[in-house]
Amino acid sequence: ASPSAVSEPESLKSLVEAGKLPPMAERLPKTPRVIALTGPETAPGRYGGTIRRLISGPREIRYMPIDSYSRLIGYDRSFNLVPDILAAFEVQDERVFTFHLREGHRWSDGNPLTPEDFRYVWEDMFHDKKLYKGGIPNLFRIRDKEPRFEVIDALTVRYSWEDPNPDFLAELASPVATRLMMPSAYLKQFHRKYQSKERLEQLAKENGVEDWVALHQKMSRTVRPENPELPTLDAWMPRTSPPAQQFVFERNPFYHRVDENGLQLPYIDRVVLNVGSGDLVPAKTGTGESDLQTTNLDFADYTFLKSAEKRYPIKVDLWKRTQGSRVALIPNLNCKDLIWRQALWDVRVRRALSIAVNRDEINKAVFFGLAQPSANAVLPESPLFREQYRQAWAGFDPDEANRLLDEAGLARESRYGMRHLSDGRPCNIIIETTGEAGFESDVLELISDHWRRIGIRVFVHVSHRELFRRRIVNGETVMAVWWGLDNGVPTADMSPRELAPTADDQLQWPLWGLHHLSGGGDGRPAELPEAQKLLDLYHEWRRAAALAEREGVWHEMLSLFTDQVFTIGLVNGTLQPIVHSKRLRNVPEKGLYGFDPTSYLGVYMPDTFWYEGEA
Amino acid sequence: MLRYILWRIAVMIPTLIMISMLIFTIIELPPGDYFESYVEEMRAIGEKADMQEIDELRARYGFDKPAPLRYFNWITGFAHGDFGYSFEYRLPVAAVVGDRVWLTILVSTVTIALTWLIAFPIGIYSATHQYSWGDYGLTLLGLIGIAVPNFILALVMMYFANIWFGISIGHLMDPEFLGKPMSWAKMQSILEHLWIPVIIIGTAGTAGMVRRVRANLLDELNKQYVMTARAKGLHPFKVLIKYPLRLSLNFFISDIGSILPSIISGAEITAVVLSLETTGPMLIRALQNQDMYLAGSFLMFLAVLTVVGVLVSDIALALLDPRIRLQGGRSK
Amino acid sequence: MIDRPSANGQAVAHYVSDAPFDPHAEERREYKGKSRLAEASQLRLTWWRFRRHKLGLYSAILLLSAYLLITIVEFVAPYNVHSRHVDFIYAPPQQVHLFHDGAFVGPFVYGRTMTLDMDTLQRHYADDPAQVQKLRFFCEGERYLFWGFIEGNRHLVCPAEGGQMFLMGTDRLGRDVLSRIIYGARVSLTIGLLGVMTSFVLGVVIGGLAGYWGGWFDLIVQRITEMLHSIPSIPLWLAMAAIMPADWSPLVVYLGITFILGLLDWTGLARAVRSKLLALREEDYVLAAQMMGAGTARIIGRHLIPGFMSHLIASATLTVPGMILGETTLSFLGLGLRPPITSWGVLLTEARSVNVIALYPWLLWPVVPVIVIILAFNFMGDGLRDAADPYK
Amino acid sequence: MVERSDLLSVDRLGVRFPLIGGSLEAVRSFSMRVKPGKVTALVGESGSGKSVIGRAIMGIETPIASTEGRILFHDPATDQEVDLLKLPRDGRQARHIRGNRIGMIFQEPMTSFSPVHTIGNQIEEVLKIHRVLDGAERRRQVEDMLGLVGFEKPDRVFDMYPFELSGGMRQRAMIALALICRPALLIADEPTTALDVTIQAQILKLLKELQDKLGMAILLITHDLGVVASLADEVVVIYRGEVMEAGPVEVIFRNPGHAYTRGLMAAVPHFDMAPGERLKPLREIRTDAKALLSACAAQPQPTSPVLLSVRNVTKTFLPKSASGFFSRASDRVLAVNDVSFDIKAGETLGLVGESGCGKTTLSKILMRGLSADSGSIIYHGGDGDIDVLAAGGRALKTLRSRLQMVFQDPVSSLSPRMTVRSIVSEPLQIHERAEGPERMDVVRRLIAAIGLPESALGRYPHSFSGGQRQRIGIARALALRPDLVICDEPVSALDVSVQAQILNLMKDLKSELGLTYLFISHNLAVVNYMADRVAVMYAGRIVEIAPCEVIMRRPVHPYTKKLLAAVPMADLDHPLDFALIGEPSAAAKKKWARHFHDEGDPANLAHADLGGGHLVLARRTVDARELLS
Ligand SMILES: Nc1ncnc2c1ncn2[C@@H]1O[C@H](COP(=O)(O)OP(=O)(O)OP(=O)(O)O)[C@@H](O)[C@H]1O
Ligand SMILES: Nc1ncnc2c1ncn2[C@@H]1O[C@H](COP(=O)(O)OP(=O)(O)OP(=O)(O)O)[C@@H](O)[C@H]1O
Ligand SMILES: [Mg+2]
Ligand SMILES: [Mg+2]
Ligand code: NI
Repeated sequence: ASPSAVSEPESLKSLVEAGKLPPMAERLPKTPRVIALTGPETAPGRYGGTIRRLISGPREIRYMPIDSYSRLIGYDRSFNLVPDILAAFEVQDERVFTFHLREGHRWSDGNPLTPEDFRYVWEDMFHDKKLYKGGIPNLFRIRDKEPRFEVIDALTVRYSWEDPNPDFLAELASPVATRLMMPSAYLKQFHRKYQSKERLEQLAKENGVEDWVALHQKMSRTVRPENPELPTLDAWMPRTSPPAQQFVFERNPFYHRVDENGLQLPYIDRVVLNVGSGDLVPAKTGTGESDLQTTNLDFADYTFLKSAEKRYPIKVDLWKRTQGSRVALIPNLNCKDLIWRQALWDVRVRRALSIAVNRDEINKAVFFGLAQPSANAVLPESPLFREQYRQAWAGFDPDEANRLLDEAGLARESRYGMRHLSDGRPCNIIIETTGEAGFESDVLELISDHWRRIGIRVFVHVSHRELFRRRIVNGETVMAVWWGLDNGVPTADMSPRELAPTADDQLQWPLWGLHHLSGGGDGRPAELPEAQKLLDLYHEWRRAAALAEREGVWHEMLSLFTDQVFTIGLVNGTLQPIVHSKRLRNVPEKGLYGFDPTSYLGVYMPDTFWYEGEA
Repeated sequence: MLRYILWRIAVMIPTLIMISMLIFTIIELPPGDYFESYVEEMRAIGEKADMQEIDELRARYGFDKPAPLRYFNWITGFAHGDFGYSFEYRLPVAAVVGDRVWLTILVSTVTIALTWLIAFPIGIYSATHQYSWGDYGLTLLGLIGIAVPNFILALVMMYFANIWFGISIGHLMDPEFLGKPMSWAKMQSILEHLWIPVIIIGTAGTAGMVRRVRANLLDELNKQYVMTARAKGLHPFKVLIKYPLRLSLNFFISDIGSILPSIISGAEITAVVLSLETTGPMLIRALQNQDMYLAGSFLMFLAVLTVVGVLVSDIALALLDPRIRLQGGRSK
Repeated sequence: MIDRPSANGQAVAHYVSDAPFDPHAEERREYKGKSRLAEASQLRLTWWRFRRHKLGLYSAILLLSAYLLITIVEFVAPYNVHSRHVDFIYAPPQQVHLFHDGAFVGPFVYGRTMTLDMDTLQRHYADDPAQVQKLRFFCEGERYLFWGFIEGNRHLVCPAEGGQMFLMGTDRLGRDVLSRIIYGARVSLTIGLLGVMTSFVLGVVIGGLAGYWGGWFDLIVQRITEMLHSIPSIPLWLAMAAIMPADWSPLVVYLGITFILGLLDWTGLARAVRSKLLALREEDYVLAAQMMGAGTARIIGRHLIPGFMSHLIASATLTVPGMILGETTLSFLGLGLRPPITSWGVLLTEARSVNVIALYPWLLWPVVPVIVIILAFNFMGDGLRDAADPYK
Repeated sequence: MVERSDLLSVDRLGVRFPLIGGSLEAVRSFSMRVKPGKVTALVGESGSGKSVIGRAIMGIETPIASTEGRILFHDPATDQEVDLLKLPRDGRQARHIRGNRIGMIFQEPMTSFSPVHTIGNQIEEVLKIHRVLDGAERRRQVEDMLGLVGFEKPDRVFDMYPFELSGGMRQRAMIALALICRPALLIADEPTTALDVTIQAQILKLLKELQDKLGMAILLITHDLGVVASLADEVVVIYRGEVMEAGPVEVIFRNPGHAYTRGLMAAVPHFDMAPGERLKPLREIRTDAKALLSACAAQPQPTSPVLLSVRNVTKTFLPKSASGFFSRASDRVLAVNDVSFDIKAGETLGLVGESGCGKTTLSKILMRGLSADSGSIIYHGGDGDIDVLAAGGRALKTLRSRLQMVFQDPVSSLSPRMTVRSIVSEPLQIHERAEGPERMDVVRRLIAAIGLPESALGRYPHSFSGGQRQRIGIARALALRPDLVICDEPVSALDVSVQAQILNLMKDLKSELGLTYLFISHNLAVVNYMADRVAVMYAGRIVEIAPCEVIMRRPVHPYTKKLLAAVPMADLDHPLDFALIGEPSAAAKKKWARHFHDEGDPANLAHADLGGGHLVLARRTVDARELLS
């Protein structure tokens, strides 16, 4: 059907009639992105309705751009990279990236999206010494060299490096992508280059900030869409400025996607986020106060929510979480305590600790037996999955564990006595936890039981998240509870950086990660050869141009990582309740739930969700 | 008296300075700062924070400076009405607190008024009818109110209020009124929701008040002057109100100092559980996020109220019982 | 023979009693209990009066037994605190029966069968009438370490061999709620007492001195209370949580928390005591005591505080629940007691979700002992109050 | 025949108090009546149940007491007879009668007022309840009444708080409260105990007038037989809750029938007692004074002839009502004004004076219960001199054991929550005298010496009669065997017999142990009996001080003269001449001779020495002979 024949969304009709908004045909790009909805689970829908969601704090409005997931390039459900905002893109040797814009694509304020918006970011923002004090973001530097940015024509831009940058596209497709373009028409009024000093000062004052830098930062924030004025390319645009208890998002009339019938997406007119205590979210969801709820729900709430299905028009689905391990014990290989460090560096100890855990019991007691006992590794949904990784040192064998520990020199007087470290101290492990997830304390309780059998006593220490991480980085803790790999469903194209010491937020080797991150300036080099090997492999992956080569590196890393038990994964594939209104269509019954790479709901495209029946 | 009040007001200034130092230390005590917790929050959902921006913010707000300097800046800002800046909301503190204060005052005053309205008659009844069924019954009820933690009470009440009356769980109004300007319908919705927090916050307070009124009254009931008053032919109820009750109010008056701030801060934990749009949850969040100026300024506000409240309580005390000499030492 | 000496308006006849005059009758005035009264010290008198207050007495006995019980929880509880029964997760309470098929069997429970509803993931338990599991008394059951070092396995009551007995149901790890409540008493009852004591000693002493001395001391104390008062406890807790050393054992943390609960709680009481004493110190009997040469401690302790006893007792009984449950507030902030330490507050905190209220209400059982203990404290307080009340 | 009822007839009244493990029958089968417009006196020993009867009539006895019998009140205004005991406790009818038709003056005026309401407020309230008047009118009436009971500045008293008034002033306020509604029956429970004789006469005159004018009947409970003789028409003698004798006042006084009555009469102290003559109590308690206090360590005897020297002591009070937001210095009350005197070791110094003249204030200053504005007090003890006003530490502690005080108000000076046993043994405990059983022995002997049964030890102060409480106070003061006892009206609440008993005891202690007393009393006969020297105070100053006989026989100061004239005698032949002595003291002062007036400047007056230790406050310019003439 031709776009003109398709009716306007009800909510925009009056505006269009009043001439405040051009008709749909003019709002859409010449070639909008057409989303086919004729799958077995999906169907093209119709306009209208409001989705109410619950968030536990104003910060959580940041889920909106993640869920909305309009990116230059994004993943589809099978994790292939597809152009989204872009009409097309070309990659040359992983070095030269050419992006073609859609003709007639507009920001939500009606201004066209042009290469000028890319240039503005590149030149006026990244290269402004005030705005970016430390220079352009790290992502753009390969071997300390910047790419060349070119505007090829009115619809084309290009970034070219001398060395391959295989992470680049994945970064653009990530849930919180670095923005290469910004609505320059709007932002220029806040930039010193385009605005008079006096006016800037006045604007800064009006907005309660100190100078134009803060002003520009404040007005251009996209991570938390707090500025309703800031034009966006997302499906819904923010309509509320904080502080508020309710955040309203309305459809972006210039959004670039249409369904196969030519209806401009999103179907849903409004998304309303209500702020409330996180503890109350399950209860409120259970009384039908949320039309689409994914966050702040825990697996333990499932039974309750399911029982609420009878009373309220809601539907509860269970999706699979993508983490490599829902709960994992992370030994701190950089801990200050020399004796413990030595012990933990001994792979036998790590392995022993791992096989002393009865994962089946944990699965049964805490996850209804619905999760999968596993080492911290990739899920079967990933093309990289191998049974061998899952089972690496993930069986339950206390005898073997005891033997390994004996061998490693953690002596034990009697069969039931407690083990001692080499300096004679008893083997008491203080496990650090944030205590945020309720089941963590249950899991820890089971683990203290399991480990008592191998002569190790467990103490639990709870600290707030900031403190938690700080203590680990400072090496004050020996072990922590966290989750495993963020991305448990990688493809060979995705970066294996999580497996190697590449970042300082990796709890098993924060210092080694920092060393790499800071280019050797800070932290310490990976002191274990195996860890160093992982790092080398990672670099190899970055250099690899061919897919098969990358796959090879991935497998090598996975097998080394799991065999060395750098992290003690417990269970993965746990389930996440997803609650949505019964009338809300196109929400898949089964799905993968996680930040990376699915962007939570992002790859399932909430803009295609629609209400069946009367609104 | 006037001299006493002036003297006390003069003493307030050093007190408040001490308190401000204390508050500042307490807020500083947890390691890290807002930006660290901000980074953590981002990490929690998998984001990477832009460390550059953070470092910049740190420098901008003087977090690279020593603590005493920051304290000094903060406290001098106070003097010219600048209460600091909320990192979390990216707004001046005054703008953040905004209309939450009014809702808080609404909830608190209704609760406190109700507490008194219920507690005093019951307390008087319990004291004058000691060991009657009424006394036992009300005691039992009140103590159950005390013995059940507020959060459980809150959850149970919300759950059943929803199941039985269809009242939406938590909040002070139906979601559709959130962030809307005040209207008749919104007011109605607020009133509909108000009773749950009021009951929950009120129960423990009421029961405690009942027991204290009862205890203090029992002590006064047998005094000679009660007999005198009865000998005048005064109605027993009036006797009670005018004489023993007034003398038993001492404990109550002495507590005024904490009432004032509690009107503003509200019952934080309950408010968190109930997701009330009051200042309590905001304060806790600010504390947890180390949004230090927001938390600090709010605490400072409470402190001023406390100090004023204590003064009011002392003056009321002297008015209540003319024998009391606030200034004098042990002997006359 | 007393005639009404009022011959209605007539001049009164001179009436003289024919009773002989015994000038020493008064000293010999006898009535029951005279000698006891004379002998008894004030403490004993109070005790006698307290004894007459039945409810108070029973409450005192109940409390005493409760405090005795916490010394032998290992024996009283049928299971250990941490014993899990993975096959009996979220099992509702079992009923104790006496008769099976109309025949007397003695106390027993029926065995249980569990079905898992795969749709809602809910466990359904049903009594299996075929399995009659007789309870055993003074039996050998789970092994435990009495007070952490003496091994034992005797229990007051245990399930049949191979059977289960969850009289108050089980929690999410299949732990027996009843046993956990019994173990929890150990921490909760002592924390309440310790905290109340700390706060009372401080409140009464400091408030008492401020009220009695007045002047500079009062000024300083008032400023300090103002300071403590003006900082809500929550930021304090958060600061505490941050600086609490990580390797403190749970026990030390627990003691510390109790102590701090007490340390923070005294200001309100101190102010109440002070205000009251400011009025009471003007009484003549205080002057009398001063003239006798009584020291400050004696005047406050023996003359002033008794006049404020009712309030103190009421406050104390009201503070106990605050202390027992105080840690629940703390756990909201990530501080406070945590497993493996078990207390009523911990148990209730764990029950903090709609799921529990909607699906597993028996996890709210720990509320009951809290209520009972508080009632007992209260009625005992009433009894004490009345016993110390001279007018009663 | 139309029965002309009695106003009040009590028929077989019984009152019983529960005590631990038993009960105490305070009143048994007691009958009496009060005729309209007449005064019936109820006399009897301390603790015999008089106050209980009064309270029972008002229906305000504590609820724990059980009563039986009938109390018929026949209200002349409505001509209806009601049984007061049967009325609902605080019902409308009972309330209508109370305060309105029956007024009551409580025995303990000091504690009967609420401490936090002004005097005026509390008196006015009665009018508010029973009369329909506007505020200004009420205030006027109350002030009138306050003036009638002898206040010089009623408008100021109206706004004062009870604790700012002296004992006698409070008693007068209490009288005003009882009379404000002009009741048909007034129950006056020891209405004049705290009043000096001049004011007492004034009050009695007022009562008499009201009685004549309004036909008010009075149930007069008193132990002062002098007052009885002057006022009563009929007398009922009660002993241990039972009527011993009843009849017209003539008969009882001239021809007492019962041994008890006769004994009472004999115990009255009178002015013409020979020096050294002992009072004759009904029962002589022969206590060996030495043994009584032997347990207490013997203390070094004071060596100096002067035990306590007081120099230029001054004290002012700032009234509360004036200490509001704006205080004026002019409102200050000069309670003690430049007082100097010595107390010699081993003597008894009597201190008499008008109600409210500063006696209690002075005595509290001596004890350091109040701080003086200026002046000095030196105690010349056995072990060196101690500056009383500045002493601290050990010296103070010594002082506290050497000086003791019997308070004017026995109720409020006993801790309400301590048993008698704890109260009496407390000073021993503090000063670590006698241990354990020995201490108990001392306590027991003391209690016996003041005539209380041993069972009293386990009771609380509130359950005693006024006189009993007063005796407990005395026992406590004596417990430490002090050098100097300051007795502020120690026997005002005691009937003549018990009074005789106590006075004898004190005298014995004095002669055997060399105790020194400062004896404050309104009862001049008692002062005459006890004192070696007497000081007379007026308006904060000592106006005359001289040996006892000199004061009693040859007073110089006009105030002293007036005092002596106002003493009521327990003798029907010497009734008080109300017309003469009942005039207010302000009026009387105007008649004083010129040289006793200060004419606005206190400095005009100084003590003139008349020889023999006889000092009189007079104009500096006047010489002694002029005064004596
Ligand atoms: N509330 C009470 N509880 C117990 N005994 C009481 C109570 N009130 C009075 N009594 C006792 O009753 C008796 C009579 O007391 P009451 O006060 O009538 O004596 P009284 O004749 O007025 O003596 P006084 O002249 O000393 O005032 C006393 O022995 C006293 O101890
Ligand atoms: N606390 C006080 N505040 C203000 N004025 C007071 C206070 N105490 C006493 N006065 C005043 O001081 C004066 C002296 O009182 P004081 O009690 O010494 O009299 P008193 O001689 O003992 O009289 P009484 O014989 O009536 O007991 C009175 O006018 C009284 O009103
Ligand atoms: Mg009496
Ligand atoms: Mg006096
Ligand atoms: Ni679905």
